[in-house]
Amino acid sequence: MSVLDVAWAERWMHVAATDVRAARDELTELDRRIGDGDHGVNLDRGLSAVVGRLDDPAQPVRETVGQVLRLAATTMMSTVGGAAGPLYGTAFLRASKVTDRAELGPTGVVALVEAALEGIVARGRATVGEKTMVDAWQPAAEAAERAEGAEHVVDVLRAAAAAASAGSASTVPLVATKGRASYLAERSAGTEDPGARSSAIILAAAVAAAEGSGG
Amino acid sequence: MSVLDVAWAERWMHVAATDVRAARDELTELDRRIGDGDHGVNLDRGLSAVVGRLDDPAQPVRETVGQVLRLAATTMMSTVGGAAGPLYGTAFLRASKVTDRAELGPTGVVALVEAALEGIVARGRATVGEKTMVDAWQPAAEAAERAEGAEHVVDVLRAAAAAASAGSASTVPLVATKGRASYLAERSAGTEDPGARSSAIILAAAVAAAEGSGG
Amino acid sequence: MKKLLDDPAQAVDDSLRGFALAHAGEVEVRFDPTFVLRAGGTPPGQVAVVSGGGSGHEPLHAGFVGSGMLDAAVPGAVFTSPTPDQAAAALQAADGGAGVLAVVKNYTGDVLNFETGVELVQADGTEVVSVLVNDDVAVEDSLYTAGRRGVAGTVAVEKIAGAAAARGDDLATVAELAERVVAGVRTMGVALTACTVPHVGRPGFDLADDEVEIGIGIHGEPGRHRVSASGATDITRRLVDPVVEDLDLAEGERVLLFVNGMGGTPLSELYVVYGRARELLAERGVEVTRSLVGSYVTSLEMQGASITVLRLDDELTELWDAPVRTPALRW
Amino acid sequence: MKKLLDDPAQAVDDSLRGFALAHAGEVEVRFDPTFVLRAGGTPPGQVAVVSGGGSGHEPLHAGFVGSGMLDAAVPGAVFTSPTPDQAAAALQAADGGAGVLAVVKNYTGDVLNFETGVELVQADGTEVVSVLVNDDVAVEDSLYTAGRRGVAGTVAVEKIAGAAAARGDDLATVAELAERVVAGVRTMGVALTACTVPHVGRPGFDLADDEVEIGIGIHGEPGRHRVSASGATDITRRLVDPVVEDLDLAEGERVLLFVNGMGGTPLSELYVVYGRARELLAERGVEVTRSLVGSYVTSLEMQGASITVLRLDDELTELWDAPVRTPALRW
Ligand SMILES: Nc1ncnc2c1ncn2[C@@H]1O[C@H](COP(=O)(O)OP(=O)(O)O)[C@@H](O)[C@H]1O
Ligand SMILES: Nc1ncnc2c1ncn2[C@@H]1O[C@H](COP(=O)(O)OP(=O)(O)O)[C@@H](O)[C@H]1O
Ligand SMILES: [Mg+2]
Ligand SMILES: [Mg+2]
Ligand SMILES: [Mg+2]
Ligand SMILES: [Mg+2]
Repeated sequence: MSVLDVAWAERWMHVAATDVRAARDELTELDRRIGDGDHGVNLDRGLSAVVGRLDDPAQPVRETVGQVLRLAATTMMSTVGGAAGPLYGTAFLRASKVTDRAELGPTGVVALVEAALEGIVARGRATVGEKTMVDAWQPAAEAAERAEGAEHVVDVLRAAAAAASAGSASTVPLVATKGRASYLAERSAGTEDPGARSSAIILAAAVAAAEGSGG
Repeated sequence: MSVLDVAWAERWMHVAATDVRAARDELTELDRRIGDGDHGVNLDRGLSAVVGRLDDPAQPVRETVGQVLRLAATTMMSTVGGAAGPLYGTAFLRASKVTDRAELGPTGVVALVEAALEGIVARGRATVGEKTMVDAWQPAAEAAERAEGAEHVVDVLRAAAAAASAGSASTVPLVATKGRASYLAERSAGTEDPGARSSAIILAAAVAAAEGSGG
Repeated sequence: MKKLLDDPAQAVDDSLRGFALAHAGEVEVRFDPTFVLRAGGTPPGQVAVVSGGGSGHEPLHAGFVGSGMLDAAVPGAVFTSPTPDQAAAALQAADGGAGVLAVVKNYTGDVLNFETGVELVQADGTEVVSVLVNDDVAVEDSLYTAGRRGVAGTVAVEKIAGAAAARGDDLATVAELAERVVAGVRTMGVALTACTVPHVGRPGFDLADDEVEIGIGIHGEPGRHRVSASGATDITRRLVDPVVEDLDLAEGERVLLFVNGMGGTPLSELYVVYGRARELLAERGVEVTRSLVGSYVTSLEMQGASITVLRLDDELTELWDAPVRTPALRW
Repeated sequence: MKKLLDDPAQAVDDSLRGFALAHAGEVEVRFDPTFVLRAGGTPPGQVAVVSGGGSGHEPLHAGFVGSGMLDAAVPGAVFTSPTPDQAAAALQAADGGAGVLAVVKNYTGDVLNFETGVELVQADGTEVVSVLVNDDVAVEDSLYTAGRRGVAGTVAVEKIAGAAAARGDDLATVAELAERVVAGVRTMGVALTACTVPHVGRPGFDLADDEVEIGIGIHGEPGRHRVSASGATDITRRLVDPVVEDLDLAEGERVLLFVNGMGGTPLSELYVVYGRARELLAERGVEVTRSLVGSYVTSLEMQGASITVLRLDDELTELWDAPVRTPALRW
């Protein structure tokens, strides 16, 4: 299958919520070491709320991928809080604007990831190497572009997720210069950035959601 | 030697100060268990102050045992605080009134211990068995009376001190009904009363001070 | 033990010196012997209200010295009653010619030292009436204890007595009002952790990670029983029930509800407890018409709280509402 | 972890409900989205002052809502910035027709969420000016950080902006005064223990029994360096020196000295630190003309303190002295 549909987008959010819940303590610990320890809880609360709304029969049925992502964006914006709330909120909002279609092919997926990255940069004004979620999303966007010609759309997602994961791992030795971890200066080195890590988890969830559909 | 003189009284206070300092942590621990943990520190502070004044050349020279005990009484009254401050203060004040002589024989020692007991009871209104310092002073006074005919005055003190020590030990199983330990009700059983213990230490110091003089 | 102190033996004096500098307009601190006096002294002809006790309960009592509450406070060493000479000096200095009300928390040490101090100044002709505060329902008032302890309810006694004095009541009336507060105020406390007296250097009692101490006093002394740690709803009920029962509150009665922090408990938790207590009182038809929430009678850094309920009538309400300007309480 | 809470996820709401009941005359709490409004709202035609941030710093900010200080406060989850829709709702509700000053502590989360919230209400025609508070000298203000954090100095910004608004200044003037406070206020803090976020359940950092953390923030995040635990004199110097140097205070200047408790430190210790800080400032010829001592910007039950110094002029002094009636600050 070479397109991702609305059902995929909804599955993505479900898998992301499940995986973030499972990684909650890991994210908490990362943020406890170089931040204030709330990243896991904040994101868990936000994604649970997204799933809650997706499952709510009172909500209008989503007809495009963009509608799913817009619902995720506004829900996260109003439930996550902290730095990650507006960052993820803006990322999904921008992504929703370029995905207002019932199905996405490889090009659509590339646009989605690029738009998310742009949203994060527009809000947070960070660049690669500052030990933030940009260190996951920028390599993800680049890898997606490189994979744009892939036969299966899931391969584009796979490339993006793998790059995000590697990008997140690359934050370990970095000294943070943006966000709360920057207050620790040198002491921030040695710990993976929690926002980069959660970004990698969310992109991996997109792959799992696509694989689940055989996509 | 069958009399105790002013030098003995001053030595008594010195030895008492030294011994209470040595027992400070033990008294603290007893009071920590069934009170508020300050008895050792309070008494140490008070007896150090007594010694400080005795050693102060600006203070008038003491010519009677009673003058030494009056100085101890007023100093403890103004430096010990807590329940023990007024209790010891009153005990020594009463004792000073019956010892306004340069030397004490056996009868004088009996009067001293009895007056101290009366002072404690007058202030604190406790009776034997309530797990207070009365449980040390009352047997001490009774033993002193029984030993009044002894050849050596120090034997009267020895009898009082031994009885005080036994009396203090007898408080272990008691349930307190006076003072701070009474708030613990049954939980106060199993710990020696700190005030009874410090009383036994102070009476033992009187013996040591007399033995030091060959008395 | 980590504390923001230098020499533990000097901690009370060091703290009082800082306190005096920070509140120079309201208080004056005297040493040798140590006590805290309202700046400018008691207005002539006004009854003075004086209290005191061991330190470690700040802002009690020194923080309540000022206009409309205490005229002097007598701080002892940490958790140790002050001495008679301190009490005497404060009583004498505070006397504005109309006599002094001594507010004494019912602890053997406080009682004996104040008693002796009062004897000293009475011999010099100062008129003193003492009132014993004994609001702690954790202590069963029987033949088998030193009587109920004085705890957070002391704030209400001091506030209302101070207001009565400020409006010009004579000593007998001020004392009668203070006794009315004592008769109508009850408190029950809980500790989540123990506290460490500076010169002792280790916690006053040992409490497991899953235990709380119900019926705690305010001197680091253990309480009456331990229960396994539970939520705010359960703990609040264990505090409110005995207080309400001891006061025998009837439906329709009006009360002051005071949730007091023991020092180390965040204000946010006190408001959770306050909210639960309101629900429990509402269930019984008791109307909360006045409130106080904060850490006013503490046990150093102990974590925990107490709940105080004072039965109000029109006069006590008016006196509670009267202006007060002290370092720790003002309206 | 033992806390006087029920469900940690509900703790902020539970606390706010109790807070609303306890201070019904001064504040009103709204839910969905959550914010705290001054009872009766901002007087028409008066500039509104609004602030907010993560919970766990009580009494900041909700405790400062009332007359003469904040018109609304926006509490987030514990140590988590509130969301844009909360901020927007509070800004809109507080607007009395003369515009709103948003006082934002300089944390990425607060900045991004308020920024988004402000965009939302500006689109609806509400006039908002934001001021960023960044008084924490522990963070070197360089290219390599998110900028200095906003900590205890926020109290001074809110008090003075609120007083300016209350005397009728327009939005530009209120904002200019707030910026003047920001320019002249600096803070440095120390932690003796870490604190535990309810839903995390374990301390935010690990600190040995003989260590203190200098340059601590107010979110349970670790500070800049650790030193072995020493006395109040040494620690106070480590806080006062960088503050005074950063402010470049000259002999003869007048300041407000604010010693703030982190939540779990007894008031008595804060006065010890205050006294030491006075000595250090006196040595430099700096005159302390206004003081504040207490736990106003906390980190749950963390033990520790911060020292804030604000350069005063006649106008700032007058605005600091102006009447304030809020749950946590009143004179
Ligand atoms: N300016 C920024 N740009 C991009 N990402 C950022 C920025 N600041 C912080 N972040 C991300 O946010 C994460 C922290 O999120 P979270 O814990 O929710 O917020 P807070 O720091 O407010 O507690 C960091 O790990 C980092 O990845
Ligand atoms: N009413 C009383 N009569 C006699 N002794 C008493 C009485 N109350 C208390 N005590 C004694 O005082 C001791 C405690 O002294 P201390 O620790 O100095 O006082 P506090 O209880 O005020 O801290 C008790 O161990 C007991 O021996
Ligand atoms: Mg965080
Ligand atoms: Mg004791
Ligand atoms: Mg004591
Ligand atoms: Mg946070």
